[in-house]
Amino acid sequence: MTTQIAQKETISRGEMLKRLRAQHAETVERTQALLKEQKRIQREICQVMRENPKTVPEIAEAVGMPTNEVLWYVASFKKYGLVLENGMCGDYPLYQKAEEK
Amino acid sequence: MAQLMQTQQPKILILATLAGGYAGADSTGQAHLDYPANTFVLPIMCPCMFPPEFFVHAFEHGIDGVIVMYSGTDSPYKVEADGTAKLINDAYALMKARNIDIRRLRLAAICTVCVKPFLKEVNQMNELLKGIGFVKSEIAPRAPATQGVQA
Amino acid sequence: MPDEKVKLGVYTCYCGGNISHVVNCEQVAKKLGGMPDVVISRTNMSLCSDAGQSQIEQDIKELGVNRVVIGACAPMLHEQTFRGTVMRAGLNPYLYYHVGLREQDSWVHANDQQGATQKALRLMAAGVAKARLLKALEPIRLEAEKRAIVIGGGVAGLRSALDIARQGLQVVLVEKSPFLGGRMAQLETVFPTGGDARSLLHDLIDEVVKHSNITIFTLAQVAGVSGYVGNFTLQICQHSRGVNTENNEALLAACRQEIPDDFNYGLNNRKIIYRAYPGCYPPLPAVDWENYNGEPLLIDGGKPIVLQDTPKTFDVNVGAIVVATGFDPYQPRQGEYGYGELKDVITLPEMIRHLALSKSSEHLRWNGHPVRDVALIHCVGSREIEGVDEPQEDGQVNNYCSRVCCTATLHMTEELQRYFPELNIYDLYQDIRTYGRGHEEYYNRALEDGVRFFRYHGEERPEVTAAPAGDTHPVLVKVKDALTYGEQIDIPVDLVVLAVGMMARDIDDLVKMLKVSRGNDRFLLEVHPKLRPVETAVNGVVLAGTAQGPMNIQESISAASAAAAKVVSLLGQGKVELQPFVAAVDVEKCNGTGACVEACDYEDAIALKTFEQNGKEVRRAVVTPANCTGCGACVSVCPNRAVDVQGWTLAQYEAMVEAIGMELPVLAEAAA
Amino acid sequence: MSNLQVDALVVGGGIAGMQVALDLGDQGLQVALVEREASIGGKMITLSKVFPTLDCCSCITTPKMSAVAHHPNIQLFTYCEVQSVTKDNAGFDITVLQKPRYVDESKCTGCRQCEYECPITVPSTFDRGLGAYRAIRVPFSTAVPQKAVLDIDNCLLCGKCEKICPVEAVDFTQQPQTFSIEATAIVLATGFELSELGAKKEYGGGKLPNVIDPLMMERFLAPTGPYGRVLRPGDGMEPTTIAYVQCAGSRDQTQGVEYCSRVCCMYAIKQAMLISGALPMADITIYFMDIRTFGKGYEQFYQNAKAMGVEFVRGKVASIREDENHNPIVKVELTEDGRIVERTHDLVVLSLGMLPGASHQNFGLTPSSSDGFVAIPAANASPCVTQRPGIFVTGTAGGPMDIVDSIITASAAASDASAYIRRKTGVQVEQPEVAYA
Repeated sequence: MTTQIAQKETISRGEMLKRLRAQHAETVERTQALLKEQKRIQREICQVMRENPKTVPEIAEAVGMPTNEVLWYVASFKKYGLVLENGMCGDYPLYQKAEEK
Repeated sequence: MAQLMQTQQPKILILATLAGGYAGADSTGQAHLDYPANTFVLPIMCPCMFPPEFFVHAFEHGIDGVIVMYSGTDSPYKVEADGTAKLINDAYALMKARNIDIRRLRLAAICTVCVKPFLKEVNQMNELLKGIGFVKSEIAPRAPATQGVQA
Repeated sequence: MPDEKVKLGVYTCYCGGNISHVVNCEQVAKKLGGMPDVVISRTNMSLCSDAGQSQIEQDIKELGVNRVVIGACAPMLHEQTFRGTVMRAGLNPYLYYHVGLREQDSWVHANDQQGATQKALRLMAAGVAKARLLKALEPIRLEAEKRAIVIGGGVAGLRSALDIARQGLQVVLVEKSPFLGGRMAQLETVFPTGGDARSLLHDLIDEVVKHSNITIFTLAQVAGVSGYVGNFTLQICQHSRGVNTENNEALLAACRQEIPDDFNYGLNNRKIIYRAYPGCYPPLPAVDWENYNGEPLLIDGGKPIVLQDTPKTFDVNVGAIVVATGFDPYQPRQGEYGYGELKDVITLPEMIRHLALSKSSEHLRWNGHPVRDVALIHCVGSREIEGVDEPQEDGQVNNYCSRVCCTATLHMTEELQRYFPELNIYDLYQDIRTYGRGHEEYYNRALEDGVRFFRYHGEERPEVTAAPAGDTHPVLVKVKDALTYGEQIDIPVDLVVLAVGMMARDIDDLVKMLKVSRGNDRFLLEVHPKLRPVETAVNGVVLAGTAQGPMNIQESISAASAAAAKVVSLLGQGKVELQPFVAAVDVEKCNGTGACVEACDYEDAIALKTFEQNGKEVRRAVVTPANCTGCGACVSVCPNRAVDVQGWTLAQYEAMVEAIGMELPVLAEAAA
Repeated sequence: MSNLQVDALVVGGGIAGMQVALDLGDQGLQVALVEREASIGGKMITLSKVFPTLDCCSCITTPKMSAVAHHPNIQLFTYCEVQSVTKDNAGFDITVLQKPRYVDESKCTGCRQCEYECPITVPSTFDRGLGAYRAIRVPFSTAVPQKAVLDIDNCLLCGKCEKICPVEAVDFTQQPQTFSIEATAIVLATGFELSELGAKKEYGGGKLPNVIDPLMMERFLAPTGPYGRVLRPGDGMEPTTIAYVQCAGSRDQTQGVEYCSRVCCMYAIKQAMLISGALPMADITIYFMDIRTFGKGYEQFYQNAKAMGVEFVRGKVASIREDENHNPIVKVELTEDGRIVERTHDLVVLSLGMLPGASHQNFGLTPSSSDGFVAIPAANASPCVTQRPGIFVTGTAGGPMDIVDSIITASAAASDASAYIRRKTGVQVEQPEVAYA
């Protein structure tokens, strides 16, 4: 947490955004890489679920990722409406891709 | 749809005092104890506000059983215990006049934590209604004399 | 306003899944949306949230909603919340009706989702029917006494009194016994600080006594209660002290009659003119009227004096009542763990007094013999199991934990070891519950200091019997010890101490007078442990300390301060508002039969009065709202239906019953 | 921002802080409440249902949150931290840091369009990292204030949120600001932290994916939880055998935590009952040393759980490892017969304890005891009074306690604080009209 106080009135908006960007260059770079990664994983996971509903271990095997990470993605997709839960396979819920709006 | 038809069950109206039966029904809920869904609890301050005609009115309008759950002698209202008993007796007389089985109206003292007695009352009334059926099968039409009482 | 078109807003809450997991809220809302006068019907995940409340406010402001029906949790929990919501939006708060769909529907019909959905719809439809007939109401505003009464002069009562007085309100403190201090005075050191109980207590008493806002009545009891929040009148009956500042020393010296000293649980005797303990407050002795045999006392060969109790009765007017009547220690049954049959079995409170009296001795002695081995048994009169433990006379089984006894017992083992290091101490328990800050340390020290622990199961409590004649010890304790894999162990001891629990006091009269409720454990019941943890269902009556349930001193003080905070919030402004649910007469319909006056059981609540109406002199019923309780006895007897309880009218009930009884359109979608 | 003068500053907007603020406000005193998170509600708002009534937690908390937000005598400052405090004769001078939300609170309507538009997904701290939210979001569904907050450390600075916001509330130019509050009294309601999942290495917390902390289970049981049901986080399986290891973060000198955390027995039993409701076929075992169900109605709650079939096993858990399917294996010495057995479960919850919240130590206001919680020198006389005059403590800042006790001590602290304020200022405070109380 930065505690420096800016003199708001003397600095233009453009200048402030520039400073913000400079100040957070490192996190922005990291986040950009993360976004790329997230997009790839989202594509792959959704690809697996496109045909039939799948369990988390099935998805994990198909995309070659640890099951706990896949679950986190599935949970987030579910929250934001990309994925639906559809029945159970044994003790595992099945997930499928939601219809595109 | 077939299921739906089955749910045309007798309806039980429960007039429950806020200080007694209504809180008892809430306690039953907090304990997550199951009972049939044909029960409709309405909160009341004290049952002595209901004239005997009110109960007949309820039976005329599709209610098959009424349980008045009051606080009995623990009531915050001085008149509740005796006053209610008298009103219920008067209601019985009106019910008889209309050929309504008087067992369809019951008075029970239910306290705020009376979970078991609450369930017992509900189940008993349900058992009774299973036996005697809907009120519309027995209720006699309004006789001119009854109207006189109401006026 | 009266001719304004009814515009209903109807809200069915998911209650975060609590309702919607069983009731198909969407279907219910959809059906309700189609009903006449309903301008908007919505569902919400959590209507009581800020967002949910804002939605309602918005609908009132933007859609002109002027009647609100909410189906959610029990009205007990959130009726007030939503009254505030509609009020913020500029709508009269009584133009809103709350339907309980959780406690009385989803939670009790989890196995019948379809039935629950239909029920929800009917209950909501009834709510809609009532809401159509709702009228704007104004609360009854009354002047409130800026004075509270605290019943009980133990630590909780003292603390409450002081905290209320410090905020500028007047306090009347009544104590049944002749002395302040209650149960705390009978303790010596107190856990977890190790402070001296009576010196802590006296610091508090000093502040209370010095405070100009507090009036103390000892030997005083509540004999009657009338009125309502803001304006209670309590009748107080106060016994005489029997002695005065001039004659007390002489009378005390002359008094010969002695009885077992209840302060020390009968371990010694005291006179029937007595001080509870040295340094007690008030310092003036008092006569024990219950036990005084009526014999005259002779002072210096003068005239014999027969002590006279001339009780005084007087009224106090207060705005709020704090109940701080405390607890009683559980009294074991005759023969329970040998109590009452074996002289060498005593209770923990008795042991505390015995230790206080024998601290200065070199060895601990009891019943004429030295004590080398002592066993303490936990959970006596607590955590009892129905069907296993013998019920008390009234059928009660104390299935609750008394909270303080574990630490109190371990505190006792520490005290015993401090004064008598040679003692062998055995501790028989089910679970050690040293939960509080600084409590676990007592357990750890006891383990380090060689207290021997045995764990028994509630289903198989230890047995205490007399040892066979000629044995080394008088008493044998048998326990099936779970710590040694269920081994049956016999422990010969010289003394058994029963860690008795806390019992609700026999305050039946007071409970009846105050109309407060008790829980299954017989302690006084709060409205809700989290929403209103120190308030009772009777407006203006609050709870402080162990009258509500087992607590230690620290917890009693917190509860007492909390009770004080509620009283100050209530009375600080010198007025209170009552709900407007009282009888109201329609003078157009009333023709002065007087049936209502006859049916009414309250003084000056409804009366026939003569006044002019439309130029004619008429005699009509008139209600005094502050004295009306809204019971409605007048409603059922009125031949003209001219009187109704505001907010709960007969017409509203008829409409609700019709809605419930109505054959609703087939709920085809709801069944899906 | 100009200096704000209030009677009392309440630090912390959890259940205790909210109750203190409400009680003080109801007594007519002016209150400032400072909360470091973007919403008030504290730990309590993350819980599912609460013991012993099994009320939905949100139903108890949200109205209090709402009441705080709407109270005429309470000024609420969220996403703020107390930086420093000085004392003079009149009272305290407190410097508060307002962290930038990058969202203009006065404009935001909480519509969440920014959240849906934001491309980056990050672990949700509200869901203990097991669920997800976006870099800009309303903190949770019932947050107060219902306003978005942008997490700059996970932000791409792509500006999509700014574009979509219908009320132009997103503001990247926001800077940290400080402002001062003058208060006669301070009430510390800074709460607790859950002990570390990995603190006891033998239990594998933090390493074994199916060994979790109790607040994670709360989220699974809550209707708004990350999975919308109870699943184990390792692989999304619905667990059929679940174990609780009691005293996993308390009563353990090897962890330096000697004390009992007071709530773990009850939350474990409560969760066991809720799991039984959610997964009727599940077997639930609670490994314990002593069951401490001491509160009002708690012992009966424990007996009900036993009657429902929750298995209580007295024993000391030595270690937890996992099999090839990531099923935790609990090695336990059974007290009842001395055997050492290994039992495999699908999911293990470590009943972690309460540690003092870090924040109050930062302002150096008042000393702590050896247990790390705020010191209360005269617990049996003034349970809410600290060593520094004018500073009061309530809730779990003053030691472990449950919600009921937190609420009661909160009202008690309000009583102590307002008496102090009245004595200090000598002003008879006019109380507001409380309509329809």
